[in-house]
Amino acid sequence: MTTPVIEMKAITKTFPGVRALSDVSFDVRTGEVQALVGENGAGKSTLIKILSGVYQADSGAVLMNGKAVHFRHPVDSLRAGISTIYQEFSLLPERTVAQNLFLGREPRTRLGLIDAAKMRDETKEVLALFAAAGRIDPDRIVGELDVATQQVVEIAKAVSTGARVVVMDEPTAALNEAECEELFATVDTLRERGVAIIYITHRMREIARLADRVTVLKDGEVAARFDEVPAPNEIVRAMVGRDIADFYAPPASPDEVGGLVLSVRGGGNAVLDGIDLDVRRGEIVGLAGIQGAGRVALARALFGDAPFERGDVTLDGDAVSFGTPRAAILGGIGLLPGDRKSEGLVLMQSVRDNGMLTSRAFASLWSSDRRNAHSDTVRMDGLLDHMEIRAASYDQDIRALSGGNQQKAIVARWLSMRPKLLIFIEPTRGIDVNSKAGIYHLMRDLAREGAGILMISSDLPEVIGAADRVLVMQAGRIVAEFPHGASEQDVMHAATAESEVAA
Amino acid sequence: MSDRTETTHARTRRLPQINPVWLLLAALVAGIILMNPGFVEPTGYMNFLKRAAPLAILAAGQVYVITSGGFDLSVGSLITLVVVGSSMLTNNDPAATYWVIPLMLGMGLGVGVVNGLVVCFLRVPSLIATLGMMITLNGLAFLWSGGAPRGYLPDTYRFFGRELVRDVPLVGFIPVSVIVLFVVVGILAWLMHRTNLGRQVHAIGDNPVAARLAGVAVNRVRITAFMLSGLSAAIAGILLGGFAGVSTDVGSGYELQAITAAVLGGAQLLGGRGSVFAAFGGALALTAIFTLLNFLGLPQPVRQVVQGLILIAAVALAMHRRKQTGT
Amino acid sequence: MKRILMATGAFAVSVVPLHAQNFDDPQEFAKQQEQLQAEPMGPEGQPWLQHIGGEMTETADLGLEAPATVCFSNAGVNNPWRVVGYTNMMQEVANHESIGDFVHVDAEGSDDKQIADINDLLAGGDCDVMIVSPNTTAALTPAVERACEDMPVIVFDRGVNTDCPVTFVHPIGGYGFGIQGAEFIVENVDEGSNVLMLRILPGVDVLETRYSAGRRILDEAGMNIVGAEFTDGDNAKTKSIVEDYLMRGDIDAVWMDAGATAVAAIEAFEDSGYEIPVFVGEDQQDFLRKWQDEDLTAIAPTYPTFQWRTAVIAAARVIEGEPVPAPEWVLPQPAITQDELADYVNPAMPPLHYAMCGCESMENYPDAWGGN
Amino acid sequence: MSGSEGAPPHKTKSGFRLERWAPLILLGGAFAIYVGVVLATGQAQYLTFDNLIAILGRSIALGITAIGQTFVILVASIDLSVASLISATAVLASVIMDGSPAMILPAVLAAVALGGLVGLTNGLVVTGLGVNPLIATLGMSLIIQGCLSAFVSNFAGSVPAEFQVFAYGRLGPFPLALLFLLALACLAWILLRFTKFGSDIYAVGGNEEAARFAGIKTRRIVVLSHVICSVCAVIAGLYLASRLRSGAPWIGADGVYDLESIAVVVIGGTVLAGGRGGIWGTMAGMLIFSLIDSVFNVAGVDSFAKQVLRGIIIVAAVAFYAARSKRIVA
Repeated sequence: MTTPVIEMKAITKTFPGVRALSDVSFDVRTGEVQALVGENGAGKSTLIKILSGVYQADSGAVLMNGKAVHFRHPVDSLRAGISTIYQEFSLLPERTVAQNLFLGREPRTRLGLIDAAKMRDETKEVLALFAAAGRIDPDRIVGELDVATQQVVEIAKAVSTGARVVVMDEPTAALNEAECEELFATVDTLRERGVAIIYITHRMREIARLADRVTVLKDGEVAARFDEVPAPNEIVRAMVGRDIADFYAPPASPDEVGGLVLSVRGGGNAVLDGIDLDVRRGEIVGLAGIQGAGRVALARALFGDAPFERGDVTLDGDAVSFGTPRAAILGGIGLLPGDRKSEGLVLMQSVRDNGMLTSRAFASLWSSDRRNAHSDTVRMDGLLDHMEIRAASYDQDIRALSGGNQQKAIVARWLSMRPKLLIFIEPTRGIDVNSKAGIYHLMRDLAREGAGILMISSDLPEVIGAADRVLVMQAGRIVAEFPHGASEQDVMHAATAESEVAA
Repeated sequence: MSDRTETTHARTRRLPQINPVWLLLAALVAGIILMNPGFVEPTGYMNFLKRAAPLAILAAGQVYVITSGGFDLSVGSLITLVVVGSSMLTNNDPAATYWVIPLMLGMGLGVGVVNGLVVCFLRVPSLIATLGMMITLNGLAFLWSGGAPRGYLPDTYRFFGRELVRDVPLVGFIPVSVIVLFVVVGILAWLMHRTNLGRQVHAIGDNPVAARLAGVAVNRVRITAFMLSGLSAAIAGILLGGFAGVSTDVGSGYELQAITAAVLGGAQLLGGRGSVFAAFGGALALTAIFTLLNFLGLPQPVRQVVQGLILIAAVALAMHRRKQTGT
Repeated sequence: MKRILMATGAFAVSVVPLHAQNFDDPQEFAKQQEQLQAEPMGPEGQPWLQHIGGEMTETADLGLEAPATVCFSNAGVNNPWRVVGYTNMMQEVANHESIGDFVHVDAEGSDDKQIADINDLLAGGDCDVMIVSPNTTAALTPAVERACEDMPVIVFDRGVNTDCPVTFVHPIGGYGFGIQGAEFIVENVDEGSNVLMLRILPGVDVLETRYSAGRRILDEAGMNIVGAEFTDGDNAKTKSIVEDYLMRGDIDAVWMDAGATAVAAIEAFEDSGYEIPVFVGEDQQDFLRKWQDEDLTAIAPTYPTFQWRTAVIAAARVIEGEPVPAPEWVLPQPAITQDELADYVNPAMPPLHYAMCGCESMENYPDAWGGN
Repeated sequence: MSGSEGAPPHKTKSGFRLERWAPLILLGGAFAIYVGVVLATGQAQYLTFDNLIAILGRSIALGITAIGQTFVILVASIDLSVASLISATAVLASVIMDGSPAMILPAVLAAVALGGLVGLTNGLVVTGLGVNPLIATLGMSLIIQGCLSAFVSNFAGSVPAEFQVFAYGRLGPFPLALLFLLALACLAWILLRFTKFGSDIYAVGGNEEAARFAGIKTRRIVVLSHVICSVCAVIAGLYLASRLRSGAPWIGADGVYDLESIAVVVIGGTVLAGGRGGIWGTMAGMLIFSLIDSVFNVAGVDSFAKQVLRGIIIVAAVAFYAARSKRIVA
């Protein structure tokens, strides 16, 4: 093996009241993929931010090609050849692909003006590296592209800087399987070109597929280092300090599944067509599919956010047609949005207020906030206790809680409404392994208590493991159904088969 | 966020937090008393409260709109319209008061409804929507009166802004407007901090998308916030008309003062945080600043400068504190 | 930041007194004092047709033919005084057959807009005579000069820094206003009495001259001026200021540079339980009524709104080729005293109506002015 | 909801984007109304070339201010201090010139320096102290106005005839000031469209964090935008001093240049949230305002009714393209 491009030595970083990293050493070599794993809060992001110059370490050293470097600003690291792709897209939706790719380092003409022609040409060159992206017009407005293509642009942007080190922070979080494969291919290409890649992920499958070496962080320290990719169990044990035997809750036994809660026949709108869907009391139905297959659109249609324009929906035996989320909630549907921060939480309000939000929304505006028909503060506190939410006080702002605890507070919001159907969108996105198991068990408990659960996830093993039935969507239609425990390959094939033919 | 940060937050959170606006107010009042010992007499502080009443009521209403994420710039001209309209309608008839006042309150609510509808359904940002409303209402006030209001405000109407309740134990007398002030602020504070309305106003200002997906009737709550702001402006107009009689530019400048007062009270622009009591404190502090500068014999220009500096300093300080506590 | 503004400001202060309009001009003061005593020429009982000083100019050579289009660039109708005046004007226009079209553009109190308005009128090419009520003197001068090149111009209320207009219609002026009120106070209280002076705004020419004249007379008579405060013309603020002064000591007389907030000031005395002192107000109905009801010792100097009629009359004369007083048509500026009070109080009129409108005998009185 | 797969809301791939054309459509509508009113009232003389030029030149000061305001709004900030700054620079310049042609240059330099300082302070308070720009510039406005009125209460100083050329000079049939405005707009357009600085402005307004991570010194961009805005206000102040022959402490406030310039920019399609819009929209917005004024004058609309209509028009114009957006606004 060659000498490391990047070597971080004995890095320690303290925030007011928290020691985020202590004595962490880490290195990555040219032409390898180094997986960096660990629970949320283990220190991965802090380590990366030190590498990319967002934070400065309290002590320790960063060496690049053996020479000490000090990055005081993200630009410093960028100039040195380290390119970081963050979880949140950093694209400008109102600007073109080319403008985004060359953001902050636009080529210029002799007059000092931006050289638009050169920018366009170089954009085409860079995009040509990516199979799917070759057809992207450099002059397209990014906001008009779909999410997956945006992700490609995002990666292209990192590559186009000629980076020798690329950091990817959960790059597949927003991608489906097919897109993941495309991404993996891109990563392979980069590796072949001698780029060093630091790859942060929660997904064991990706580690197995991509990584050359693995470093596990736990509580701000290096818990384990593997020079070859070990069995997933070993990694998980290093991450959480124990095995997780019952990661997924057991599937529903036949007698637990009751009558129909939801039934859709011939549902459709601008994005969906011919949707036939049944969800029964006590069962968890998973929805799989590639990006844009219509899973979230289906959820939005059921929830009245972008309603069906045709077809019939019956909920608990009654024909219904919901035009707004409010109407859907009143009818007995609940929904946990996919993006907690932007769609789920009211961050500046307390944990309790977040939990009581929905029950209050259906009480009179003018009546007391402490008690309403669905809940009261005492019951809500009990519910929060029951779900073992870790908070100093339920009066504290919810923004200070971890992702898993935040998600539980949103679940509590729906529990008080006793919904007949509960839709989970990406319920475990950005949640650490321990909390994930908690969420799966919570879903199962809800189903046992009589609710129907519809779960949408881009994490294929999760859909297969947690759901009793898996429905596969493609191009706005439901194209296949699999029982619990189906093989990933089969599901994958169903999700992509036709589109491969089409392509 | 790691779980360990929670505990540190908890520690800073449990420290007794006094809203700095009360410290500011205390300092200002001390200054006033130093300059004018007569302030501790009922005439002194009651006059002060009477003077602050319209602004305090206005700020208490404005804080609803600010907390919900918007602005209401139309309140100043709404005040003018209420005073001018009252003079046109009462037309010197003392008996008219009994239907004119409810009508004016209704008009305040109506203006709030229109503001809310424009923001919610035409999707015009409230800064522009209420700016348009401000210009329109000002024009309406002139159009209605032809530029010179036609009637006097009868004493029955002016009762709320001008009269005193005498022979009150302890303080001697209480201006009616001060009673109105406490009742209105009390009700608005209760609505904001003890009812579903207040919680949902906070929620839609904090994250309207999440609130909508959680079932909050975002439009209804937002329109209600604008209605309360309009209502408070109508009440402020009735008090101002009562206090000082008819004129055609009573309300000008009040919209920015109301926003200033709310911000001094720690309300967060663009929504999510706001307290009616603190806005009330902000209004008192602002009035106290003016009073103090008057006693110091400082001219109007200096008052402007001081108001500007305090405004910036208050928000800068709040930002600094927020950064420190990480909340 | 602040220091630099202060520095530039200080620089401004050091320069301004040399060049700004002089608001305390002893010559102008004496001239207006004299004009107050002068016997005006013209028909008795119709002050809007009268003039002080006898110079006239011929207009026959301007060669206009009736009916002609008169264009009026108005600074604005943004206060009750201008509203009453504008009503006077529109009613007066109806009296003149020689005036065909009457085009009115309103600058809403902005110099920039008024300049643009005048340019629009000139570009439109419709006007035969132009009447201008300038928003400010200095700013409108170039625009008026341009208008003069195309047609006869009549300016009223505020003047312009050029003698190109046919005539400039205005009452005696600010010094006169200040003199009348202050002399009344001097006659009615003892030397050394406490006088409170209430002013609207700093910097407005007509108001500054009123103040300097009033101040001069009160100082010379040995009055103790307890304060001179700006009220912004705001009733609530006026009332608060007076209340604050009452907490500090007695007030024997109140002088005001404009009467808009006089009633609020009087109410401050009433509400605080004090006798109402000697008062200088203006000719607005609410003040006159209060004066009559409470039997005050008061006077109401005026800045008569009938000058708006005179401007139209001057335009008509220009069209008809008749001589007009020029270069200035100085109108009388009567003050309303106790003796004449009953003639001017009219409960049928709106509270903010200016009584010295010279409009009582006009056709649509009182309806057009908002009276019952 | 974005979720893992936001339903594709952009079915119309790179097709007709209304918000791009809205200002032009509005402008066309305003012009059509103007022509309609002129013809309906039988005053065809208002359709001459001279008159159209007069309309173009009606709101030059507003146009110059709005160009500056466009920059700050594009970076998701706002500037309420322009009106006071206009007054302050008009007074400052006129006092320094004081009728002497030799002092024109020092006066202009002093005014620009003052503007630079105000813009710098605004920018630093917004970026450094984290004060909401609305509050920061409102406070600044009060401070400037207070300092100004503490020293000057009327027209002060005077502008030499040579400087009046700025407002009154003509080049052939065109007023010099109009050509200047056009040149300024072109300059701003080039700056926004073809330079790195312009690209950075859109980046900062569109996604501040992304811009920062791309190595853009975001604070510097915001501060610079504020400086540009203030300098534009200074130019508007100089123009007004030239036009009014002197400066007075109320000319900015009387023209309501703060709120009107914001309204012009927003009507021109620049979004208050930043990152989208441009100079030509703003110019269209300015023309719409001029046309509205002219329509009112030609139609002889009562000045009170004018206000009512103007308020409604501002809201309606913004609603014209905001109404179809799905975003929740507050």
